[in-house]
Amino acid sequence: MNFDFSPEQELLRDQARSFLAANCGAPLARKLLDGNVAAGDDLYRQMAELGWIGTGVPEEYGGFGAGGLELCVLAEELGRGLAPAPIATATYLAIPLLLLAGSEAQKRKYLTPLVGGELTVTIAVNEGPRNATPRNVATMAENNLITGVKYPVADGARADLALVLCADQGGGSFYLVALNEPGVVREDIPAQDPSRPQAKVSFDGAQGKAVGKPGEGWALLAKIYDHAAVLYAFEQMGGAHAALDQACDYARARFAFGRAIGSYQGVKHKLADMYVAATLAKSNCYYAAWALSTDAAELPLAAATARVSATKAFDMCASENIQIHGGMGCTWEVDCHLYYRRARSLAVNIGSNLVWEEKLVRALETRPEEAA
Amino acid sequence: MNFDFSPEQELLRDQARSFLAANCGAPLARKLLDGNVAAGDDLYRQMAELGWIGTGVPEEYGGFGAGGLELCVLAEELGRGLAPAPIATATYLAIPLLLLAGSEAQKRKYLTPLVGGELTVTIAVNEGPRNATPRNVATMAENNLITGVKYPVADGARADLALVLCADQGGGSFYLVALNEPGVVREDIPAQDPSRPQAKVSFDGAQGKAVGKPGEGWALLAKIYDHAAVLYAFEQMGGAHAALDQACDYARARFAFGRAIGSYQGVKHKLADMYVAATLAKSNCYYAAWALSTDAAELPLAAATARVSATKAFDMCASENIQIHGGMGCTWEVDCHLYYRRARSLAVNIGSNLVWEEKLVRALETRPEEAA
Amino acid sequence: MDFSDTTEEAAFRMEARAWLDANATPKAHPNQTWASVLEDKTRDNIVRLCKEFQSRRHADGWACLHWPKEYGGRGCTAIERVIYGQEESRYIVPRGVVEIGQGMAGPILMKYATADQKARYLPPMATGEEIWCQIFSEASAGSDLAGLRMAATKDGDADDADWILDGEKIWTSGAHYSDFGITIARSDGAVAKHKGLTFFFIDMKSPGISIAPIRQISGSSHFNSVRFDNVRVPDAQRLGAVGEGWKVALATLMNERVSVGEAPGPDFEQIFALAQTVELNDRPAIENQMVRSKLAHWYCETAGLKNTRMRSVSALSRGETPGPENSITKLVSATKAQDIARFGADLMDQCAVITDPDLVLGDGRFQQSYMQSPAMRIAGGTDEILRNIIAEHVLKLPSEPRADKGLAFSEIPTGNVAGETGP
Amino acid sequence: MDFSDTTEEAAFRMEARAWLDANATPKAHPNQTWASVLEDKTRDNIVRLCKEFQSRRHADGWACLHWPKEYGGRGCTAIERVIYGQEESRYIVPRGVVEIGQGMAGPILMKYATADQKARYLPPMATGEEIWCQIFSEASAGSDLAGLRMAATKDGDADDADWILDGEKIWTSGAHYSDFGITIARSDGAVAKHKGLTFFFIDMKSPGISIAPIRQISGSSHFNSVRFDNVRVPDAQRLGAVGEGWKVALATLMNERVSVGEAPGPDFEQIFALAQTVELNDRPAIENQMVRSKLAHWYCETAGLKNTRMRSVSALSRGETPGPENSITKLVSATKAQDIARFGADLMDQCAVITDPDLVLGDGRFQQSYMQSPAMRIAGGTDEILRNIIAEHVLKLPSEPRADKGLAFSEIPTGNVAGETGP
Repeated sequence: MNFDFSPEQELLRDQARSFLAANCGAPLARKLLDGNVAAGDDLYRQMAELGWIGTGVPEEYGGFGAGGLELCVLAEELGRGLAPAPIATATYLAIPLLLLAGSEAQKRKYLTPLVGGELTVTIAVNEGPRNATPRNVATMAENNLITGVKYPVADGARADLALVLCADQGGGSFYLVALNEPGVVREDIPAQDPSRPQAKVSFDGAQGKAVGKPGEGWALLAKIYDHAAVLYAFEQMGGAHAALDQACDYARARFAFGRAIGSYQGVKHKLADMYVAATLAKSNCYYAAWALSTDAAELPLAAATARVSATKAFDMCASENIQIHGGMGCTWEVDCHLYYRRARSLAVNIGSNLVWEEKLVRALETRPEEAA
Repeated sequence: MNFDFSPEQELLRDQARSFLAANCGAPLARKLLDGNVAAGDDLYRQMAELGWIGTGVPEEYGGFGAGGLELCVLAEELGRGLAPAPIATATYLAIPLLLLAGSEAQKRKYLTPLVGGELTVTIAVNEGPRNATPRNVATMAENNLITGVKYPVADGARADLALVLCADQGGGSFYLVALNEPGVVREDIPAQDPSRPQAKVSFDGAQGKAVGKPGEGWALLAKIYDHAAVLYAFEQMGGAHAALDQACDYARARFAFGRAIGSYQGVKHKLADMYVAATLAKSNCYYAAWALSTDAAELPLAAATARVSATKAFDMCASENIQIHGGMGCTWEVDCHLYYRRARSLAVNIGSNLVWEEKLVRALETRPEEAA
Repeated sequence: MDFSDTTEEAAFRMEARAWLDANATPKAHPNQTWASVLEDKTRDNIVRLCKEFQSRRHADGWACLHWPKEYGGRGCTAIERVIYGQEESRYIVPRGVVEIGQGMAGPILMKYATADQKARYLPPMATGEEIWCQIFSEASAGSDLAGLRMAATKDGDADDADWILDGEKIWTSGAHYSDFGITIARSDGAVAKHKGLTFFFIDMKSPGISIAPIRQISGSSHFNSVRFDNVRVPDAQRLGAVGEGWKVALATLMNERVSVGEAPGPDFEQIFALAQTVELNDRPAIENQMVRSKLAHWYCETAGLKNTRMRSVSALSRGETPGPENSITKLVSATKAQDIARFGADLMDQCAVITDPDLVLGDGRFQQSYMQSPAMRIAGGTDEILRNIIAEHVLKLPSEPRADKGLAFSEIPTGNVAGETGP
Repeated sequence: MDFSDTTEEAAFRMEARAWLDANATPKAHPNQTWASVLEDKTRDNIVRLCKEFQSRRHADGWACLHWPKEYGGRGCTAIERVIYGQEESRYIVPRGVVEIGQGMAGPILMKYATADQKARYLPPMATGEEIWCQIFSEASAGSDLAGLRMAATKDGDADDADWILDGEKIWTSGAHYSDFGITIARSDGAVAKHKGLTFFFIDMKSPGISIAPIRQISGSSHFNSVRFDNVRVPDAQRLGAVGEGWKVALATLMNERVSVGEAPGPDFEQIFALAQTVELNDRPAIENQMVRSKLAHWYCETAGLKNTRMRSVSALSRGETPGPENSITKLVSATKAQDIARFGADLMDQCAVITDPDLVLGDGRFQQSYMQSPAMRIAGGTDEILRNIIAEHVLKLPSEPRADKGLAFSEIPTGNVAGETGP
């Protein structure tokens, strides 16, 4: 029984944590909040040099051929370190999609520069204020020319490439589109978490290349979302623990009425509840990491369980962290709001818990008999 | 603006509270818990003498012709006083149903002895473990002969009469059946709250008399449930406040680690939350009382709002009252469990919150435009 | 049980309505705010419009309802104030500049100032000519306000020697445009916490006062920090005796608590409307029973607060003192606002990450409320302090043993005073 | 990250499984309990069967896994205990009689008894011949166990004079059929609370001991009160020094905490099955999204606890000390059990008022759990105490100032000692 990360994986964690503490964290997030949209570019290149972008990519495409577990470790640390870069979109969603559905030629052409950080890639699914379902996607591809409007697109204003989900008769199809080519207009849109910028990307006959078979787009997306849910959950869980740590530090240091506020049960019990939520999320993340790394049949259920738990834990830890900080927590200068913004942004990326709870129960209903 | 009960109604409350404190409360409930099923009979007769059964019944049928507000005041005190008698079933449900749908002859024949306590009446709707909907009622009336099995029926083993909901082509119909006549077999069934006994009543060609027009049974039931929901809510709200009072008394008196447990925020904040829930329930009950007494168009919404709030408040106050009492609260000798049992029994009478939340939102959806 | 006014109340209501009709625009819908119709949203313009409106109010006898007539008020009863508030809530009215002075500073001056001072300061406060602010909190003294540290030192031994104030205050609304302020400082650190405080009013143009906006997590700045460097205050501007400042402050805090209303932000009606608009798994979200159950819950809370206020108004109408309704209202509504904001975002799904009012459902108000509601759970008494108040004042539970009891202020443990240096 | 045993663990698991296969019946389904298959449910029969099974266990070397071999145990590692537990949980095995002695009393005797006493008492405890109970709590000493009041008085001045015990204990399991018990009493009321306690083991047949069942709110009686009237105990039965009883007791309490598992009662699978069975508004309840959301929540908690235990086992397997998993498990699972019981009742709608297993869905277990779960939130550490433990031991938050600190026990405020006289 070894339900834990290996010593090598823990080494990767240590490396990631110190790197992010030195180069990222609140100071970098604040630069992006202050409108410096290029502030994360250097970090992204450094991450690429460290091999993070290619963690899950086979060596033949320039990657490191590590498994899902290493990605999980990184995701947790990205959450803890408030990483602002487009690494999440690339490594959780877009690169796995390319690996899963791209042609051999596409993989050879794009993966090496992506892994090296020379190109960046995002995924463009949503079309405005409805959750993304076949009914709500109208972007069309005719003779590989893409027309339609996608928003929000994470990092859409700065990425070089996007995997664009287009409608067709059947199940939708993905197209790879170069975003700095003619026929693409993009604009930044104000985001709740400006350290994770969002864009509106309009396609007007932009040149695209089909990725995957025609009509398998929605099926691919569901598969990639299950995969990404595990990584988002790790990132959320890492963020939850960071917010909890911040709250505990403050509760020990801040005094009111002659004693540390952490000695009052009103604060102490709240922190205990935050710890319990963060711990359950962590344990569910570990199980999902196992399912991801072994491509187990349990993955859809395990991913949804981790995702739902981690969303709740981060929401709770981020908001109660402010509450414990009192008035100071409501000021721009104190870092509480960075977690609070990030908690919400991660909570709705790839769909809110309204969607994931439903996926969880559907997975339970289709469990094989013996598992029940 | 006089959003409160009148001095006369407050006088009725004082009278009811002292009467119930002297003659009812935990001691009487315990007799019923110990299997003394007749323990409440005297109390019921005394309540009849005090005019409580006939509170809402016009004077021409032997009642006192008071309005819904007086019934609300009584219901709150019945909840506080843990009243075990079948007064709830009679005054919240059965007598209002007779008043609403009974023929003049039926009213003349039955109401006076009911009001006087010489006869008791219940309502028989449910047929086992499904919520009562037209699909789930199979009891038939052919030529006024009733056949079917009803359970749970509140006080069904001891009541003289029952209003029995029967299936028919259309919307069901109510029949009045004398329960001590041939063709009726009844048996007590073990109940979660033995101070509110339940029975299984089997009809095999028992003689019944139609009450109301054929096919209006379900419509009548919905109307009576809206009416009864207000009174159940008052009873629950009274119970919630009684459990809260018991918890506060204990939290002030019980010491641990050298001080009253009520001085710890873990206990204190819990009690504050209980108070808030009980207060919101009370305020919603008051509004529902106004709607009931004026037969306002708002009644369905106001009744559901009061019912949902009061169910939550009593559930919370009853269970956290035990928690605050610690180990002692888990013993038979301490009265906490009497509220805890009653909270659950009242929570599912006339349908659980799963049903009432749905009624509430449906009422909101059909609000007249200007109310929104 | 009925909702009608007494004859006197009805007459007052008619009078108020008539004045409002003549002097303000009715709202287009119940949630319409003054800010939303204001074209020039600069602070200067807001202050100007508020002063103008207050001046009209005063001219017609509708200023400072609760003040005695001698100081420019109307001498209303509590129920009359409620009725006026009910009526005014249906109109678009400039708000947010004169209230703190009239609600907090005015009553204190009436109680503690000299006759000359009252004559000098109260009338222009009533007309809106002069604006007052309240300068109480400090970074290290939030819930524990009496733990404040701004120093008040006598400049010399004379009984009426000036005071020198040194320290930093935060959470002051309107410091920039205020003419005067009320404040409290520590005049003696060697006695118990509550005993060493003294209360003053100050001229905001005094040398040594510097004001800086505090940026909140929402990005906006509704409050200021106010630094006092060697600020000289005449002893005549002391209110109450030396060392009795806490008693004076308590009175204003009571006034503040009474005035706290329901937390702003998308309310039940707005989340209900959103649920009717948005889709969830290709069906209208309103058909989802989980959504319905949440709506039922928030409706019960919303109705419960409204009906609790009606019971409170009813008690006022009988001349009784209101109960803990304001603590309940703030405790429930602040968390409700945060939960509704979060659930609204969940309903909007992936699109909830953006805040552009033109691209996101609900005009971005859910996203805005998400950033504003944390402060609602803290300002004017944290959730935890409100629970203490309910438990101790209403349920009569014993207070906690006090770690600072019997200690001189200078001996009270402070940890590293995290609030002053950042966490 | 994998779930396979090490070679040694796998070998141990096979050995355990082989023994269980030969000596016990596999469960028909995971939730099947011994009680449910027992025909004669009388206490005498239960005690007899437990003793018999323990005797077989002992004969084959599977008794007292954590005890050293010299006292009749097996000397297992922590991970081996877990593996045995995992295997045993798949079989129907008599339980509930020998565990308290072997888990609590045995280790105490090993540490504090004389060699002769160990030789006399430990072997029959290991074989199940002699049953031991634990007699600690008092009505007025629950969470504050060290506040206990049972008096231990020396009968004379001799160093080895007998002790006389007087007082009343509660919450003792198995007092009726136990041969011996461990207990703790106050030998000195004039010193601080924790300093005046002394620890003993006693012969349950000593004159002056009277045992009465405590009726719980569920109606059943799983515990006893034990009255001590002038009970004489030889000084040789003292464990640890006079006044050091708290230190001795703490060791057993740690043992207790480690053994606390998930609260019994309908679990996730049972509420999931109920939702698939029952109808709500004429549709299967499982189609209702509110029901689905609740199910998702409980599944996350259930899986979270299970996976937390796996991480804990993994740590044990590496030879590390387990963390606060047991506090988390009890805190989460007790409330979950109560919530599931209540929601199950809501799903059954009006029929939930009855408890007849033949008439109500789910065999009446939801109703039963509703009455049993409140005790789960209290026994072995209340929700509140567990939150304190997590906050102070794991998160390193400061403990509360103690009102009884530095006071002699007799001076500690007790209010009216409500627990002793009823509320």
